[in-house]
Amino acid sequence: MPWLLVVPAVLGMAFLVLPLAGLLVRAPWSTLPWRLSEPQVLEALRLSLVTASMATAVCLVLGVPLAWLLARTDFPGRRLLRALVTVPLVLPPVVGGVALLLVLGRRGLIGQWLESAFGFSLPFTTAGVVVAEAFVAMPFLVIAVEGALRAADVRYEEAAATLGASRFTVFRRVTLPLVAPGVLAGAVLCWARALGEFGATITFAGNFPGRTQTMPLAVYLALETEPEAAIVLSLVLLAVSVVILVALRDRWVGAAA
Amino acid sequence: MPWLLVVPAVLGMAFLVLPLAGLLVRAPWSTLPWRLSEPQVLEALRLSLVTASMATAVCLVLGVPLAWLLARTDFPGRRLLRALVTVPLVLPPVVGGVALLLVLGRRGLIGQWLESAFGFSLPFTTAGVVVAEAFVAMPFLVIAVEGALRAADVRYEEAAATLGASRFTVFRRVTLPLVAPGVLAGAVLCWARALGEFGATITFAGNFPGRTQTMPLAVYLALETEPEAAIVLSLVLLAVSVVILVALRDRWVGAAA
Amino acid sequence: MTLRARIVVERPAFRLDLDLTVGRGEVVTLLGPNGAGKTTALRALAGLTPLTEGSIELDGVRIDREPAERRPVGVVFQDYLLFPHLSALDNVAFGPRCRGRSKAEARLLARELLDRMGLAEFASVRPRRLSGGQAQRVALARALAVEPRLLLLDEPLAALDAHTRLEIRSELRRRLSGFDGATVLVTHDPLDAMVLADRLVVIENGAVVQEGTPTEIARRPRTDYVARLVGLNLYRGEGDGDRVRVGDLAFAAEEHVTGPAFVAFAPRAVALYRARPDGSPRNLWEGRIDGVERHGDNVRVHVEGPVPVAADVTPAAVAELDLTPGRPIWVSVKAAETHAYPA
Amino acid sequence: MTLRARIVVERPAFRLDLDLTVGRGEVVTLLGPNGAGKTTALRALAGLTPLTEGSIELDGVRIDREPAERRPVGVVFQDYLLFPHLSALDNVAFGPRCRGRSKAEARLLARELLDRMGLAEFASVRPRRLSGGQAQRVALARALAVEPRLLLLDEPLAALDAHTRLEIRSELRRRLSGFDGATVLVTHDPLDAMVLADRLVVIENGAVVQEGTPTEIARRPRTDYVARLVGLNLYRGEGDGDRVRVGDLAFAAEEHVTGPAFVAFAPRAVALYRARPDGSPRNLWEGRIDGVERHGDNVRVHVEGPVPVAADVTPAAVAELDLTPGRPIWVSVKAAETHAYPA
Amino acid sequence: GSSSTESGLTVFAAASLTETFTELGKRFEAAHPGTKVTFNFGSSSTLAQQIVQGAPAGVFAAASPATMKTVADAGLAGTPTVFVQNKLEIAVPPDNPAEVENLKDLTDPRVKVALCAEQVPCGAAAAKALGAAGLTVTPVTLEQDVKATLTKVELGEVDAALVYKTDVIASGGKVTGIPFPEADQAVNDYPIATLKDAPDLARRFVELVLSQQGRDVLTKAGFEAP
Ligand SMILES: Nc1ncnc2c1ncn2[C@@H]1O[C@H](COP(=O)(O)OP(=O)(O)OP(=O)(O)O)[C@@H](O)[C@H]1O
Ligand SMILES: Nc1ncnc2c1ncn2[C@@H]1O[C@H](COP(=O)(O)OP(=O)(O)OP(=O)(O)O)[C@@H](O)[C@H]1O
Ligand SMILES: [Mg+2]
Ligand SMILES: [Mg+2]
Repeated sequence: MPWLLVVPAVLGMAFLVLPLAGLLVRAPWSTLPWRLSEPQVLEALRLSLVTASMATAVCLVLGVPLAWLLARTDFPGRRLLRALVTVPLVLPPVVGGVALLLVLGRRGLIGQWLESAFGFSLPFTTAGVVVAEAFVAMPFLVIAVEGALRAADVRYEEAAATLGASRFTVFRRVTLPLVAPGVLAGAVLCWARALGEFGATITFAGNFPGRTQTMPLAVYLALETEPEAAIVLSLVLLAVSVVILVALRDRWVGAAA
Repeated sequence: MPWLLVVPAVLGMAFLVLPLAGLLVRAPWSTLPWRLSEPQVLEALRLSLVTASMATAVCLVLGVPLAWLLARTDFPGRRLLRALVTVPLVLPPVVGGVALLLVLGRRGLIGQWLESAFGFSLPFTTAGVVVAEAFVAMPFLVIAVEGALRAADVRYEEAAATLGASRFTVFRRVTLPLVAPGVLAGAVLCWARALGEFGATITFAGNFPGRTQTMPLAVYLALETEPEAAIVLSLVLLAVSVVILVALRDRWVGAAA
Repeated sequence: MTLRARIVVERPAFRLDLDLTVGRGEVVTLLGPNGAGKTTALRALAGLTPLTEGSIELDGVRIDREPAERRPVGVVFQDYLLFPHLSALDNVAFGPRCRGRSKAEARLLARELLDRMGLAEFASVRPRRLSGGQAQRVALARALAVEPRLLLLDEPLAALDAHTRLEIRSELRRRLSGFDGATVLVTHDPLDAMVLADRLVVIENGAVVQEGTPTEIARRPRTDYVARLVGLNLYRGEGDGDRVRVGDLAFAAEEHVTGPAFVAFAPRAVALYRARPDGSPRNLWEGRIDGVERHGDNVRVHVEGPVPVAADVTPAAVAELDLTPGRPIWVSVKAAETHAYPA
Repeated sequence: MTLRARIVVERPAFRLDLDLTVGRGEVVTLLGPNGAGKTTALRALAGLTPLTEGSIELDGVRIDREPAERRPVGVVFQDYLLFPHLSALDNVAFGPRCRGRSKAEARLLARELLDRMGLAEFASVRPRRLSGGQAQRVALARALAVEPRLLLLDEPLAALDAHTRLEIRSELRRRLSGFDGATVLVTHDPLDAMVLADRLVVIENGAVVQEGTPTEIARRPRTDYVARLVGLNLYRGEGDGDRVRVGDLAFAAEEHVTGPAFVAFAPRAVALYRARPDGSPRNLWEGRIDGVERHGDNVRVHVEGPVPVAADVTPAAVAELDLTPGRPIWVSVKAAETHAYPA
Repeated sequence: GSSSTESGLTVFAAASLTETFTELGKRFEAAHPGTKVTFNFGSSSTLAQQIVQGAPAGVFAAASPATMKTVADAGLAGTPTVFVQNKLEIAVPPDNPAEVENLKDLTDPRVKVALCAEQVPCGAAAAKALGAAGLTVTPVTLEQDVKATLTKVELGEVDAALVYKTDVIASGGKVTGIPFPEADQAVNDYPIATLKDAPDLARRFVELVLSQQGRDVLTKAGFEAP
């Protein structure tokens, strides 16, 4: 056994998992059944899963082509754009939410126009939650997919071109199936991040039970009133996500990238 | 041009970059020089860069071996552990901070013992900031490096073994140089996430200028009183990180697996 | 004339400049050492590498401005590059689908082609589960399915084991003779080249160094690379009608050449003697044995001397002559088996 | 006896079961079709694939329980697997370093080895910038640097072009003759096998089907795979002393065999006639031409009939006999060039 | 303004009002059958941002006059009324390890103290109280909100903190509150206002908050009448 590797690895694992153990020890388990029967908790859990999945879908639709653009084409300023993709990572989420309000809010650059043209406004709606989560989670998807695209064998794409496939057909019928594991890995990261998203969501979409109150927001409010309830709620969220991720099995990191 | 790809890609880019534009438009530029000359701002910026870099170092030391363990060995429960690695992604950061306090705080499982044995306590110290940031950012590194390891050609490692290299030597002299681009990509993600980290930091390490007040904390507090100052501070943080990322050039996603 | 191309591709430290014409139904083989520019030439024809200069005309129409997907070419890549996520049938149907056929039509066509290749029963199999030979045929079917007017094959046999290779080579020969477009084939293997090609074009360092039918080239190599490829000893000298002088030596040959000339002869045309043999002194010199190796049923002996030479002798002769490295030896070459031709 | 191994590796749908002994200084070549288990055998010897059963003894010491890094083996992989991030020198020095030499010692040793391989000037070059042949030599130097007692080579020439291949093959031959450990070599190429090996071991489907010196095997193949490899026609029949009956045919041969027997002869021992030839009717039958292809200077004709047979004829004969596919033809085989041996 | 229909009212309220306003909301709904009160709890500054950016709110209850002023300055709020005040207490862990008894004990360098940052209301109040007492405290942390400060005490990370009385009560015994006289000079006002274009329901909700019934609910949670 290479102890010089195993020891730090176990330390690293402990570092990530022990705090979870701390939560488990501290959680008031006896209240769990009662909490889980609270409609508001189930509602928040459902909303979290739905919005995180929809945000992941949005990220896939916009982020995969973006990753393709960054990986497969060359244009001036590509390097800068690629660095800008990481912006939502560095931006404190609350500021991200403010930025979204500035652009998509009712008085925002685009929101204003959306409102007057379609009478449609994003903030404080479930769609707003999806937008906020997508904004924060998309960099993960883009960066993972771009990596997979760069690692993929472009010769299959060339082969498809010689068979008469347009660039879009090449993308849809060859590139995408080949980088599927990388896309899946990116989608998992993206989904997990969206599921845990708090700051941008509460700022951009507010905190309305049943409409925009996701689990992390419920956790925040619970922290205000009963901190231990907050721990139970977090653990519920964690358990659900770990079950879903384990169910997705080895595939998702499997042949990724 | 494959419009079906370019259009969503441009939309995706706009989605990520426009909010930034919103911030830029809204920022009170005239106050920038004055803000930048405030010692507290520079102090927070310096602290952010230092702690994010140290957190990245910690993540590299613990996370790369952990990624190796997950990618190159097989043991019961590996799949569960791999899913648990994503826990800090899903956990709302504030709860993450609470979890860290429960384990490493003055009365925490391990913190108690640290305090009594070494008179040393992590919360409210710069080291505590590093710990909080590392906790939140490590999953990115682990997942990126694990992906790179799985994509790497194990035959080089076999070749090294036939030359008499122990598993650790193989790791150090063959595996690591070969997956360097993947490690670099992971480190960038990790660093960016640590730089933007807010909830876990303030919960675990508190907020004291010069000691634990990083830029996101300064931004958050500025939001309470002068939102526009908060925007300027965020932009400063963003600008610094983009400059650093662009300086690292194409390499970091380059050959990354 | 079907294909008429001038291909110029410039890269840092490399320039490919090639004139290539291929007739209808003709198979032209590009041969050359590693890095000569063969793959580059094929890629330029297919539209995967842009031309720096020149033009490509197919049946009188310029296609060099077209993107790859609009050129009427079919490409069989060195390692086939069958799409791993599609069945053999869908691989073959891919091209017709892209060129506008309906799904049903494309599959029908693909099924017919696979049938003709004797692969009907593998239609639903993924490439990973095909043997090398089967994969090669699927790749060929895939390239033919788009009804190309120009077929490009990049080392189509390189990935096969010796045994499969024999089979696939004759299979390919059969298929190509039924194809009425132009074919350009790249290979490293002299045997492949000889068997498959109507005409060989030898490239070295981005430029054509020799062109001709396989027999012509096998008999009259003009560069060391070609000579080694076809297994001949080749020297460059000065013909004076009767003989060709190479340094201090003079070779008598079948042909009479004046001026700069090549002489070439096979290793089996070389005889070795421990002592200076009697008789006519033509094509005779003394050398020193450099190395000995088995070569099929015979033994190949490398001899240093005024010119280096390879000789094939029987194992019996090795024992009899005690051919160990370092030993001096007399070398004679039969004039009747020596060819001379202008350089 | 240096290596004495019984290698059993079981996999779903595949079982390798192999006895292998290799003497000091001996070169044994493993030959066999794709998927026969050659690579698996080498990997088992190197400790990269665990044995299901059996044992490996080197100089009387069992090594099958040792991990790869503790076995005194040197491996040259098919595509060399030189570490891309290290210079040629550091690649060679890697092994000695791992086995405890100081950095200076390891580099000195590596430099010496590179010198001996004629690569002194490439010491500081990264593998990507080496030609195939240079890379092959560096890989060999790297394997030899750990002073192995068992040298394992997996298709060491497969990645080379024909021209480089010739050179490297004789180079390798020279190196191996200077190595006094045991060598096991895997190849697909019959020529490589013949040139490099002292003894051939042919594997099919995980089991040894034939073993012997190259000449023996080239003359008396025992399976279709081997026959095709060495380019012979091979049939299995029943000897009755004088002849060997194969179906309705009876082959007269040089040797007299009774009981189950093989007959083998080269394509050039086959003569073709448009009409039934006069004279002795032995080894004569009528068939139908299946295909014709160029084969070196000659033409190879495939004939269907009671048994399928390949014949080599001159191009002149092709024209004269009008050898087009489908045409009936008489086949005769010279008894003097037909070998018979017990099956 | 689709959210403030005849039967619906949206109330934006500071997170510290979560429990009391939820309770008042239920009473309001009971008193006005068919109406639905929706709450958006968050930090006062976030809420103010949202309102300035056009959020469809009917009532805004803030934890500080400053945040209310941002909204009023934008011309979006009616005249604010202070409906409760919140007073500081010293919060210590139940075992009170540092034996803190009054405000002065917090100046002892051996006592680890958490305060709110001055940018947030509880921090401003703490600074005012300490100023009034003429004391200088060096805290180990300046928390972003009062709950975070309280958490530090609950987990024993600090020996004492200045938090609101309401928070001490809400902690349900996990911290002990120590009142101190200087707190009277640093009360924090909670203003409430109806917002521009709000339905009549908004006015009636504000009335409920200001009524005796509202006051009872609020004082039970530890708030003080203004
Ligand atoms: N993508 C590339 N960028 C720059 N130079 C290249 C590239 N691909 C090939 N080259 C160079 O161009 C020259 C011709 O390469 P090419 O692949 O056409 O050779 P080839 O004749 O096909 O050789 P081989 O027999 O090894 O396949 C070589 O010097 C090579 O190093
Ligand atoms: N990693 C593996 N897992 C399962 N089966 C394998 C694996 N590698 C090889 N095999 C199977 O084991 C058998 C022997 O494979 P092996 O690689 O030893 O063949 P080989 O003789 O080296 O063939 P080739 O000439 O193609 O290199 C084949 O049936 C192959 O499909
Ligand atoms: Mg090539
Ligand atoms: Mg193999």
